Formats: sequence, C-alpha cells, structure tokens
Amino acid sequence: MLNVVLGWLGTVLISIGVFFLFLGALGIFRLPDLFNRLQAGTKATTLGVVSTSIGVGLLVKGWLPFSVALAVFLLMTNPISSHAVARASYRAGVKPYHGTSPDECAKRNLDFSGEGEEK
Amino acid sequence: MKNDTPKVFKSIFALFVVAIFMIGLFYAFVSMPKGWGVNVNNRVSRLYILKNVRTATRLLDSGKFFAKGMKPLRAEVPYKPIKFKKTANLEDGAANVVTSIVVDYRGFDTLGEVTVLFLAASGVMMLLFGKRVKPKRKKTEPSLIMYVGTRIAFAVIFLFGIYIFVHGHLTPGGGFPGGAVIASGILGLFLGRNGYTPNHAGLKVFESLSGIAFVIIGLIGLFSVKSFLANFLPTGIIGNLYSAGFISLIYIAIGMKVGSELAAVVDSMIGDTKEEWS
Amino acid sequence: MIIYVATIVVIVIIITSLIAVFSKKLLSSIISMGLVSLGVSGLFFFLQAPDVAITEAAIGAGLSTAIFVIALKKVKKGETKDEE
Amino acid sequence: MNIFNNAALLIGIPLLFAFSIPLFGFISKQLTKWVTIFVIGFNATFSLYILLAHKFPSVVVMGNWVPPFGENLYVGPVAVFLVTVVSLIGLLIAIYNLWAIKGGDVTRFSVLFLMYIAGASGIILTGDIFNLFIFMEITEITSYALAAYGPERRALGGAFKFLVVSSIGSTLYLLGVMLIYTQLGTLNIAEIAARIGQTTPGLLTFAGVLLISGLAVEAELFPFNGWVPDTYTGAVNGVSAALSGIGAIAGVYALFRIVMTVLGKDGMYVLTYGKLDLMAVIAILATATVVIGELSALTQKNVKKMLAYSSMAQMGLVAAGFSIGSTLGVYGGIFQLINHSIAKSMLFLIVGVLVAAGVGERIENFKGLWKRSPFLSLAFTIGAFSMLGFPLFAGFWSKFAIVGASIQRGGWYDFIIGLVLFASVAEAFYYLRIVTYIFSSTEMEKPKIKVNLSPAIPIFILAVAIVAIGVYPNLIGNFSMQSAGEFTHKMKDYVLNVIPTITAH
Repeated sequence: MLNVVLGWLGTVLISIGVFFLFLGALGIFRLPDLFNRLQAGTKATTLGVVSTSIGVGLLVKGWLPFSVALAVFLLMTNPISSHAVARASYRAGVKPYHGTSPDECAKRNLDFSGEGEEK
Repeated sequence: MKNDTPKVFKSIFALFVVAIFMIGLFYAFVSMPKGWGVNVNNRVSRLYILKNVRTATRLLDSGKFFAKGMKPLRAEVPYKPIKFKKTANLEDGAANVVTSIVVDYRGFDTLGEVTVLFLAASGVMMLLFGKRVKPKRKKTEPSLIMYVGTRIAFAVIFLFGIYIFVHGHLTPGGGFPGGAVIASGILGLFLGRNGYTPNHAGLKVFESLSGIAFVIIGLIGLFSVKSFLANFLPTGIIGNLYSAGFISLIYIAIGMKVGSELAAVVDSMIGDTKEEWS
Repeated sequence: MIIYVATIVVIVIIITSLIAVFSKKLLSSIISMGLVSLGVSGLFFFLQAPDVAITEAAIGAGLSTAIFVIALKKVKKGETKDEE
Repeated sequence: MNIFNNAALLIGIPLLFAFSIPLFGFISKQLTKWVTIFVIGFNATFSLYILLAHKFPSVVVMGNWVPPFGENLYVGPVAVFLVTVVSLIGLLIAIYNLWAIKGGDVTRFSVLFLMYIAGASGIILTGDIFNLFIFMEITEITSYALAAYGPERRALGGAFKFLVVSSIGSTLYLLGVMLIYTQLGTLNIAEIAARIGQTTPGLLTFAGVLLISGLAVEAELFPFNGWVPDTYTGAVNGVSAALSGIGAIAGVYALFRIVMTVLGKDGMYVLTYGKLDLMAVIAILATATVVIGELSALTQKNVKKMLAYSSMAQMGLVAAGFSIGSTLGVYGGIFQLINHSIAKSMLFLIVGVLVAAGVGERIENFKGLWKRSPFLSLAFTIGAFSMLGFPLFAGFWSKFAIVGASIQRGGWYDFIIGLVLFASVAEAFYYLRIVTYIFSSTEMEKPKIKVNLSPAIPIFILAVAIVAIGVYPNLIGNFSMQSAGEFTHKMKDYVLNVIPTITAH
C-alpha cells in the first residue's frame, strides 16, 4: 500500500518537475532580456529539479537521502549563483528591457561603488 | 615583435604537422592487432602468475636465472610469490579497484603526482611572491546574499569533499577530487567577501604536514615490510570503512594536501603583490 | 541509447574546443575550455570511469577555469598599468 | 638490515624534506638552504657508498609488489654512477646558491632546487616507463619555475619557452607510452624490453618516434632545443649550471634508456625493430645539433649565450657517441656527458660570480681578468680547455674515446670523427678567444674581484676534478665502462636482473 502511494507521489512530483522545467525552457525562449530569462531559468529549474529529484527518491528505494541532500544543495546554490550573475551583469551595464518598470536598482541608487554595504 | 611570415604559410605548416601526426596515429591504430587492445594471451598476470611463479621459486633457488658473473639479487630477501585472495576477492581489500591500482600497486606514481602538484603550487607561489599591497582600484563588494550563501554552501561542500576522500577506497573518488572540491569551496569564500584571506601559515603547515604524513607512511612500509609504500596494515573485510589497509590513510593525506595546495594557489593568484628584490 | 548521448557530447566537445581555439576574446576561450572539460568529464562517466569523471569535473571545469579567469584579470590589470 | 633495499631513500628523503622545508622557512630563510645542502649531501654520500661498495645491481621493489606488477627502482651500474654525479654536482651548486640566492621566495626556491635534483635522480633510478614520465614532469616543472626565478624580465621569457616546448614533449612521450601499453599491457621497462618484438612493427616505429621526440626536449637534441639559449641566458647562473649539469644527464639517460634498452635489440651493436633504424635517426639529430650549436656559439658576444649554445653542441656530441652503439661508443658518450656537466656547470658558476661582481656577461668585459682575479681566470681556462678537448684535461679522453669507437665501428660511422674534429675546432675558436681576452692586459686599472668562500669552494672542487680526471681518466672511466655494458647487453645486464623469471623474448 505504502509503495503504491509513494509511487504515485513520486510520479506526480516528477510530472510537476518536468512541467516546470518545460516552463523554464519556454521562458528562456520567449522572455525579452537577460534578467527575465535568468529569472525564468532559475525559478523554474530550481523547482523543477528539486521536485524531480525528490520524486526519483520516492520512486527508487534507498535514494531518498541522497535526493534530499541534492535538493537542499540545489536550493542553496542555484538562486545565489543566478543572483550573482544578475548583479554582475547589471553592474557591467546590461540594460533591462524597456518594459521593466520601475527599475528599482536605478531608483534606489544602490551603492555599487565598493564602499562596503556591510563588512 | 613583428612576425613577417604570411599567415597562410603558418597555417599550411601547422596543418602539415598535424596531418603527419594524425596519419601516424591512424597507421598505428590500423596496424594494431585485432581486438583493439591488449593481447590477453600476453597479459602480465597470465605470463607470470599462472605459468611461472611456481617454477620461478625453484629456479631462483638454483640460481639458474642469473646471468654469468651476476650475483643473485634479493638473495637475502627470498622470492615470495604473491598470494592472491588474501582478502575476500581482491588482494588489497579495496572495494574500488581503481583506488587499489592508484594507491597500492602504483603508489609511487601517486606520490610523484602529489609532488608534481606541490611543485606546481610552489612555482606559482614563488613567481607571485612579494609584499602584499592593497589593490588600487576599489573592488565591488559582493552582496549580503553572496556572503551568507557562500558561507553556508562552503560547509556543505567541505563535508562533501571530506566524504569523497574518506570513502576513496569504497566509492569512486579519492584524494585528488576531494581536495579539489574543498578548494573550490574555498574559492566560493573568496567570491563571497572582498578581502577574504585564509590563514596563510595554517595552509602552509597543513600542506607540509600532510605531505610529510604521506612520505612517513611510505617509510613505515620501508622499515616494517622492507618495501617503500608497502601496505603494512591488515586489509580487513572488503566494503567496510575500516578496510584496505593504508589506502584510506594515504587518501586522507592526499585530500588535505591537494585541498590546501589548490586553496593556496587560488589565494596567491587573487591577492595583489608587489615584487621586491633585496 | 548511451552511444547517442555520448555522440552528442563528443560533438559538443569538438565545437567548444574549436570555439576555444578560434575565438578572439580570451575570456570566451577560457569559458569554452571549461565547457570542454565538462563534456570530457561526462564522456569519462559514460566510459565507466567515475573516478576520473569526478576529478575532471572538479579540477578541469571548476578550479582551473577559475584560476585562468583570475590570471587573465591579473594580466589585463598589468597591461592597463603599463599604459598609464 | 640490507642497505641496498633502502635505495628508495634516495627519493624518499628528498621528498620528505621538500615537503617540510616550508616549515623550516618559518624559522629562517637561510636555514632552508642549509637543509637543501644537508639532504643533497645525504643523497651524495649514500649513492657514493653504493657506488664504492660494488654490490649492485639490485632491484628495489616499491609497495611490496614484485617488478612486473608494481613499480621498481633499478639500482644498476649506470643508475648508481649517474645518481652519484648528479647529487655531487647538485651539492656543489647548492653550496654556491647559499651565497647567490637572495631576495624573492628563498624557501620555495630551496624546495624546487631540492626536488629538481631528486627528480633527476628519480629519472635515472626508475625502472618503470610511466614513473619515468612522472619524474620527467617533476624535473620539468621545477625547471620552469627555477628558470623564471630572478629579478630580470628575460628570465620569464626563457622559462615560458621551455614550458611550451617541454609540455608538448611530455605529451608526446605520454602518447608513446600509451601506444606501447596498448600493445603489451605492461609499463615495466624490463618487460617491455624483453617483449618488444611482440609489438606490431609499424606501431612500434611510431611509438618510438613519439618517445624520442618527447625525451629529446630535455636531452637538447636538434629540432627540440629551441628553448636552450633563451632559458639558459635568462636563468640565474646557479640554475643555468643545474640545467646544463643535472638536467642534461637525466635527459640523455632517459633518451638512451628508451632507445637502447627498450626499443633496441640485444647484442654488440644496437639496431632497432620496426622499419626505422632509430640509432641512425639519433646520429642525424646529433650531427645537426653539433653543427648548429657550434656555428651559433661562434657568433655570440654574450658569454652566457655562448655557453648555452656550446652546451647544446656538447649534448650533440654525447648523443653521437651513444649512437655508435658499441660498448666503447656508449662509454665515450657517458664520459663526455660527465665531463660536460662538470665543466659547464663550473663555467656557469664562474660567470655567475663575475656578473655579481659587476664584470658583466659580454666578451669584452673579460679583458684583463687575470689581473683582477687569478683564481677565476685559471678556473675558467681549465673549464675551457676541458670543453675543447685539450690533452691532459678531462674533455680530451672522452672525445678520444668517441673517435676510437667510431674507428672501431667503421662504415658510415667514420663521419663522427669529422664531427668531433669540427666541434673541437669550433670550440677552440670561441673558447680560446675568451681565454686570450682574459690574459690580455689592459691599461685601465680595475678593482680586484673578491670571491666569497661559498662560491669559491664549488668552483675550486670542480676545477680540481677536471684536472684530476684529465691526469687520471680511470677515475671515472672505470665506472663509465661498467655502465656502458648495461645499455648494449640489455638482456644479460638489465632485463634478467629485474625479472629473473621472464620467458617471453
């Protein structure tokens, strides 16, 4: 009984993951500028990969600890790396899509000069 | 410096050299016997284990195998055929066969490889040696997210690196990848905060001590089993954490060494130095 | 099945290595070198050498790419200093 | 306890101390140089003991796996003799470095210098074709870093050239090793040597060409020696001395161990399997090296560059001696190699002292040196006479042996006589030019050069060694003769000692 439930749960999780991965891919094709694409790529793939890996962990016996560890690691690193990419590209002078309004970064005039925000 | 050779000639020459090389390689592989690999009948193990070792001991005792005028070598150490199947199914007890080749059979090579890495790191540090100066241009301060995130990720990466080299004799991996993983975690720390400096003296001490540990393990083998880098510990039951003799010890030493060395290389590359010659 | 994946990986390796050779910018050369290393590590995995694959991924794709980028940055800094 | 099984210490102790020198560096920078001297001194005494005890050959087993399975060191006549020479010259250069190396990262310099000598010893001692590659890497990586040491910018250029050339070389060598491994399934030199006939001839030819190309980089043979002049000129003088005195020995040894023992046939004259007579190839390369090296050295005004080209030419002579293939030829080659490394390292050390004293590297600067420093002038003259093969100096006997070997061999090998004569004439021209400059008088009064004790000791010892060998050539001639057999009679003197149970031949 438990196996059946776990199997269904795993399948559903994998389906959700695959759907979000598809959405991420679609977003990378359709969205206009770097920041939007990055958002689509990261947000969708984070959820997609995490739920896929947990689903696989539920389906295959004994893989759950590994897949949970994988998911935690992905949750920690994936957003940070895309945050770093976005920040670096903004600083390097990549202009956001003109429909992006308001440009919070420009408005708040964030201190990028290197005088430390926090030490 | 200006180079007047036309580009076309250069390209033609390069193509010529590459073509010769490729033709040679192609010819070499075509002329290889069928099977694309080692001729199994001539394999080392067959030649020496299945056919010869039994008779070898006898012939060695009679001294027939030595050339005239040559004293028998290893006269004082009697020739012992290797006993396979000492452990469950492998002769040195490592579940990961690659590891037993790398550390046990060819441990001397591995010591050499570690030395190569050590020397490369030493060379980089020697070239970039100098007084530390503050960078003239101000660097961008990474955001808070990076700062916190890299620190948390570092713990996980560090743990993973340690796992890789401690389980080197059980699962794929070993000292080199483990050390590299640890070093990449430290690289993340560099990215996370400006002016992050690891403890230089600590890195140096770590590097030296782990290298010394490797050589001393070898020397213990020399003085206990009379052979440098010999496995002097019991091999245990295959698949256990405490098995395979000294392989895990050596992998721990290698992992610490590689990790601290690569971290030191990254550190000396990132830091700005000014040359000074007294 | 795995032979098709491996073929795709090999093609990717060839393309990225050509980019690494012919690209005008050193930075893109370095990045594509990292991609070559990643592909090679995948190939090692397909060829059932997980040890080598892990090592290649950690050193080739991760660490050496980073060190190359740092070195490039250092060299460029030196160039600008000389010009000034 | 048997001391010969402990020959692994020749590698192990330098490694142990190389790893721990950074710890000594915390105490004092000067201490690290003394540690280097101590360790190389240990190597020198230990190998000298083995050499004089006459109990080799012995096989040192690594990791308790007998030769074809694990790795082994082969402590044979050649290995012991060359290791002794390498560590003695290394010891002298380390004593010189005590004075010469200041500034920069002295700790790392000590590490690299120590490992350079250990790597060269490893190349000579090892009995495994892949382990040879590892030690080659060790020596080459240390050489790049050592050659780049120093405040001068040109050092970096020379080191970079060496880096590019020798990384290509070692890749080619590795490819050759791979081809042989696919054929025979073993990496042990003795086993490959015994079973080399089982390989496909075409593949063996290609593998042989790859191996020779890889090893010729460090042996400074013609198409692969473009790095020599710039690297030698750019490097600090102690390092140049080490490169020409130690690296050359290891490179030539590795090259001829592969060509003659691994790829060669057993017997009096070495021929090769496959479609190519590799010894003829070596002879052609050696001829080209000698001609190009000597002609380039003639035109140089910079003494250091001249020495570099001369070093190239001398290595060509060594290779020519080896390529004769008979025992006498190999004897001449080894003898010439030893003489070259003694004399050339001494000349580089002298130039180092002169540069530090503000004399300079140009030929004109040597004018009137006799009045400024009789000791250095005399030593330089001795070295120059030995290089050009003046009778009663060391170089004479080796050139004589090479000529004798080529006469004995006959056939087209007679041209090596002409080669040696050409080299001697050219060397006489450019070395005697400097010697006349040294003894010519100048009107300008220049201050005397004060030579410290630390550089004076090695120069003195090397000069005395040259004269001693010149007067009594058997001093090293005996050892060279003992060594020569190992290259030419590979089954009797090498293979059967390593693997007594071998059957396939």
